[in-house]
Amino acid sequence: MDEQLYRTMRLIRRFEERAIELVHSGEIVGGIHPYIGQEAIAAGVCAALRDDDVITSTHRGHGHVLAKGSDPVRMLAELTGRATGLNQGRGGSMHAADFSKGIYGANGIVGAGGAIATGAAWAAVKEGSDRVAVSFFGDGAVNQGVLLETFNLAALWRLPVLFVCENNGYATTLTIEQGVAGSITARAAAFGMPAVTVDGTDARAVRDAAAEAVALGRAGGGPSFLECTAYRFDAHHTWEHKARVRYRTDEEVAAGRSRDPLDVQGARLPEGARAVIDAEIEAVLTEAVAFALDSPAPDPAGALDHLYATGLRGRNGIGLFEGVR
Amino acid sequence: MDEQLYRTMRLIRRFEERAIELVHSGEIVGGIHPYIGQEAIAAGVCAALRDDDVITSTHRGHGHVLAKGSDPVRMLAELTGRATGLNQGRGGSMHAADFSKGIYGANGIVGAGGAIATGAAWAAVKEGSDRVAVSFFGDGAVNQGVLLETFNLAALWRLPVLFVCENNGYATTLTIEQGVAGSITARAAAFGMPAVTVDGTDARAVRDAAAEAVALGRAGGGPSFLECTAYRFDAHHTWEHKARVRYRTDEEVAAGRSRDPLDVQGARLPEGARAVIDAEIEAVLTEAVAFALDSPAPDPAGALDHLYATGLRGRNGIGLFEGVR
Amino acid sequence: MARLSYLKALQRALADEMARDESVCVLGEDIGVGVNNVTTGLLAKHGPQRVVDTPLSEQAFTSFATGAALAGLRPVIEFQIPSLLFLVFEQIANQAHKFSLMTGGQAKVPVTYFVPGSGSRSGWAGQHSDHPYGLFAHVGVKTLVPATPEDAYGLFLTAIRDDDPVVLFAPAGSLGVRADVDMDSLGPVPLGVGRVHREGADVTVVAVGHLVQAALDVAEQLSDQISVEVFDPRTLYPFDWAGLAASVNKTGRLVVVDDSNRMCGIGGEILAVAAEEMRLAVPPKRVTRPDGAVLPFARELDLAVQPQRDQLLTAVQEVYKSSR
Amino acid sequence: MARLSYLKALQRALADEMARDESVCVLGEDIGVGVNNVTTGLLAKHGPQRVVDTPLSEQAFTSFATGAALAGLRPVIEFQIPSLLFLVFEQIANQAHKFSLMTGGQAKVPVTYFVPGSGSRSGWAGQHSDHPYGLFAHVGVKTLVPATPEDAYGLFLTAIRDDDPVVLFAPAGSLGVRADVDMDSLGPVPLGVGRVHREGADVTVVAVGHLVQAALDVAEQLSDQISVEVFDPRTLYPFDWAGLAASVNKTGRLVVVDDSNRMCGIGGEILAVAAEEMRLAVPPKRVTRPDGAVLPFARELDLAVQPQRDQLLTAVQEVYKSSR
Ligand SMILES: Cc1ncc(C[n+]2csc(CCOP(=O)(O)OP(=O)(O)O)c2C)c(N)n1
Ligand SMILES: Cc1ncc(C[n+]2csc(CCOP(=O)(O)OP(=O)(O)O)c2C)c(N)n1
Ligand SMILES: [Mg+2]
Ligand SMILES: [Mg+2]
Repeated sequence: MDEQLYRTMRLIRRFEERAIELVHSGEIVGGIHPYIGQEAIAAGVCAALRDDDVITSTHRGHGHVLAKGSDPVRMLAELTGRATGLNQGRGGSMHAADFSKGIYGANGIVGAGGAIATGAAWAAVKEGSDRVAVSFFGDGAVNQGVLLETFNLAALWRLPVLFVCENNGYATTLTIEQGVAGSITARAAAFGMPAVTVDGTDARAVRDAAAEAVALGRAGGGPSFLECTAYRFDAHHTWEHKARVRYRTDEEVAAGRSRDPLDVQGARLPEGARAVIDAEIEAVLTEAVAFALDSPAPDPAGALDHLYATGLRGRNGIGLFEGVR
Repeated sequence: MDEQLYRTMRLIRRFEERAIELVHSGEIVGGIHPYIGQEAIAAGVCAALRDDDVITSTHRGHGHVLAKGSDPVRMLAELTGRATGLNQGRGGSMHAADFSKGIYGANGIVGAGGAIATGAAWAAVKEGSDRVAVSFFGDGAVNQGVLLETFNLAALWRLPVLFVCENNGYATTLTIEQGVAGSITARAAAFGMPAVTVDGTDARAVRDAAAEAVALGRAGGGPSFLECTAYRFDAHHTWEHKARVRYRTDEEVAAGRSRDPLDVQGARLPEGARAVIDAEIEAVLTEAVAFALDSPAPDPAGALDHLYATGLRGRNGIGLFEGVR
Repeated sequence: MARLSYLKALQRALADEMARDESVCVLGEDIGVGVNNVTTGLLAKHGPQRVVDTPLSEQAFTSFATGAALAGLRPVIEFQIPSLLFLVFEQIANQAHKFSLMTGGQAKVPVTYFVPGSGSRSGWAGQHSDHPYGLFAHVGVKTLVPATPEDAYGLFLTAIRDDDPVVLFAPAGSLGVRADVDMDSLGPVPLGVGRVHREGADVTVVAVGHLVQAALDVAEQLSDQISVEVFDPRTLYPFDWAGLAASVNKTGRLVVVDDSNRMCGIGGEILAVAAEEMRLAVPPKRVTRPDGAVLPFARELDLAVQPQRDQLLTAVQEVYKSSR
Repeated sequence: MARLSYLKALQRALADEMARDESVCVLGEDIGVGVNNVTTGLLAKHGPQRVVDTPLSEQAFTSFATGAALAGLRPVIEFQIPSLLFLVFEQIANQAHKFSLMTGGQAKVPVTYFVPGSGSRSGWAGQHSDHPYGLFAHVGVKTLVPATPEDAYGLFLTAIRDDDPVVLFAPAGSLGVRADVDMDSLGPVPLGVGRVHREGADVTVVAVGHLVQAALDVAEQLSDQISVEVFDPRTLYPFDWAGLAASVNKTGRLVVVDDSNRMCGIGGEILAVAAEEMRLAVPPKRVTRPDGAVLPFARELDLAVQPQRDQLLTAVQEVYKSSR
């Protein structure tokens, strides 16, 4: 289990690093929100999940998608906008989804995933299954009305959903102190659900806390809330690599980076194991990058494919009627 | 003070009863949400306020508007859609407003007034005044995202706003148990503001609690939350008088009505005082009804007057251009 | 033949679909008691797992339905007031509507949003009287505005069975409409297929929702002078452009009557397409709410802001008389 | 004359208004640091009481601004993403917009909502690339889409000084536009007054926002065959119908290019009014996003969904050639 946790974290770390290179080289258009520094959270939580459990993710979603078991190769193809991507190049970084693994998508709107996950949890209960749903979000999302409303629905209807707040201290440039009155866990607790804080740089601690919450949910005990503290090592978004926005001191960043979750978990592995895993991951990513860059771009003729699940086609931009009667 | 509280409550009670008659006689179109049973809340809270303090109200707003000092005569003219009404007949029951008394309006959308009041409180602080703002809302509103978001803003910025939740046990037909996980006060407390529950059928108790919160706000101590419990004696809305919707048992309604806030407060008055006040109020309402019914309807030619504060006029429904260049 | 009211038709459609398909469930405020008379009896029949009385958390329950739909259910949501759709605009237009394309077709979101009593219900004033169907058509959410009991039944059925998000507006002015209906013939009505309620040769009147009845009255009133064809699009998006073209290319004259704001409304879209693609003999007209309309409370004012029959009548006469 | 960029013009307008009028304050996400380069320097100058970094609570801070405006302030709100306006649609369309009428003129709500970077910013995909100006025009909120640095400055000033709610979209495609400007001549630009960027006799092209530059390019490209007049409405609501009529009545031919969804968009409204009220010699055309468009991520797809110059060029040629 310790090795698996480390492997997932290493995969995320290297995936992000390679992705950042591809942003800089122009292969990934629009940039990304790097997850580096928060890997233990996705890895720990998803280690407590089954393939048929559901997650919803955020703008900073790569870690969740990978940890939940999506293919890094097709994920990187998605980020580079290729036809072979998870979403056939339609979603990109902020909307990467993989329904075959219960991944209901990254989401471009902060706080939007909570209600979606809760609805999926409800469907699971109605179906008679013991599947659970997890919604990941940041500390910024706990000020978003729809998420607070959702806490109430989940608690009221005792649904098997786990809310995971990744508190990295910032919502873009806004600090927790500037953004959050009271406390994060108090918000969830106010609705009568168990709410605890764990060290989000310790994958084991996260996994243990998540496993408990998931077990409670599977047993019909209702929702739980997990606040995981961590530090975002890199920029809010890769545009910061070019723009000069200063909202964290160098000292703060250095201190934050000094506790690397990969080292925390790596230290738990037997002698030599870390290097073996690192090499494995390196190979995966080399393949992923090559596959992505070799993959074809989507055909512009199909730009609006899948706009409607029913195949309805509206008029295009110059007014041709297609498909309506 | 006891007499004043009773007077306000009696005014509200009789205003509502006369208004219901006017609904039944067709003079008030669209019906109303009667406030009967909750009078001690509006009376008690507004007794702690000054004329220059601000309130925002709800769909069930008559009590607040009257208690804050609006003229019952012009208020009734508003409900009957007359040109002499507070809003010149443009607002009606659900939008009655009187900015001369700091009444920023009843509101047709549940939970919408909280952020408006909080913004007004902010403006007061920036102005250097010690004015406060009060937002009234029901138990249904504590599940509304925008209001929960507002609790955070008010607490974060320590604004002089008092949130008054009138818990009458129902949001239309939905019971508290069906609607509220956890507790109402816990929601406010989670954001770090003082939150207490008082008996909303006891005007004195409400006034005392409100006075404390208002003093805190004026002194720069930030927002407070007051949950006031009461029972709605009448229908959610007067359409219930015709429709057959059953969601409360006769026993429950009888029990709820057995503690009448007017009797609670009336019992505190010296011998004979109650009858004197009742007679005064009767005269006011006789005048109000007569005034309303004698007042002219607004001129349809001005149907869109005030659509824009700047006087801009768009096109009418048959396409005439007015005022645009 | 039986007498069927529009409201009863909605009720029946929902009841029939719930009985037919286990995956259909309904959420909304006060739907257990059924204050809007559409969900009447469903709680007793199907229980609280399929008929869910929600707290006043429109945003959360709208996206909750999205999540449930992604997981295989077919939720139907009742909204008590048209303006509640403003409150959930992000959840519908930016989430539910976009899932299919953004996921490259991995996901579908079969949710039906319906508003029993859209538009003005006299005396409900500014925040309860909107008719925001044009907003949904603009963003591309399927938008249905049935005008008759049969279409209320048939389009509600179609909406629920559709694999995409669908908004159905039941205008307040339509709820009381009754018709003699052959119950056995009730069934799904396809999207994007309009209906000619009355044939005519001189002027095409496109009427939306409850204004179909107004248009039929006006057509009857003018029948000795002008032969009016009354076209009811039934679904605003997708729109039956071919059906409209057949009518307009015949009459060469077009008037639209639409109870929504003039600017960027469905009336404008219809005129635009006619101007682009159809054989208009004379300039078209529309009768709508004014630009930026907010319905004032007082009855006289409320009525003055809605499209009036006499305005429609005048518009038809003017279009008939005009020439280039 | 000095070189002024569109982004700098926005920055300057806000800075000037804040310096001029104490009651102006600005709220939004990350505006202290100024991630969008519009609020740069304002926090240091005016302090956190006038430059308010907000939590991610768009609904609350939008209505908070309404309350502050009712109490006498003039808040300006920066929205990081166009779709955040969906999230606050109730707060703007149903609250701020309606206060004046519903209170019988007791209240005014002078709030400015602005989006620096609306429309597609390549690679931001489905939820960050909308251009929802038509929605606001439909409900009747004053809607501004400046296309040049001078107009960005002037319309932002006007918006802030206006006593009603105003939405200003600054298209991503315009932010980098630069112009030589006489700084002393900068000043408020009135609402409802369009601008003819290039005179022409054969075809009127109405272009919105960043597409003004595209239209000018196309006009130049076609200049030896077709004389194209480029009309920039600058404000979509109120719209300069008289100005447009002057142009269309001269050319008799109309093409609209508009980066929003086709159905019920501003393009349709313009065509409709032209068909109703102006002397069109031939059927008009519009080049828009498709119906119900969601911008796909991949660059090729994103571009394919936006109106293209070659489409505009073809449309102008076709309209020029066509006859009744
Ligand atoms: C509702 C909403 N508001 C604003 C934004 C713009 N935005 C994107 S990410 C972000 C900060 C989010 O902070 P947090 O939730 O703490 O997540 P983190 O970025 O730290 O992972 C903001 C403001 C958005 N996408 N959605
Ligand atoms: C956001 C919103 N949702 C739903 C409605 C319809 N509605 C009007 S009043 C009401 C119940 C409100 O309950 P509560 O807040 O407890 O106030 P009460 O009616 O008990 O005074 C509902 C559902 C509305 N007006 N606004
Ligand atoms: Mg964060
Ligand atoms: Mg209540």
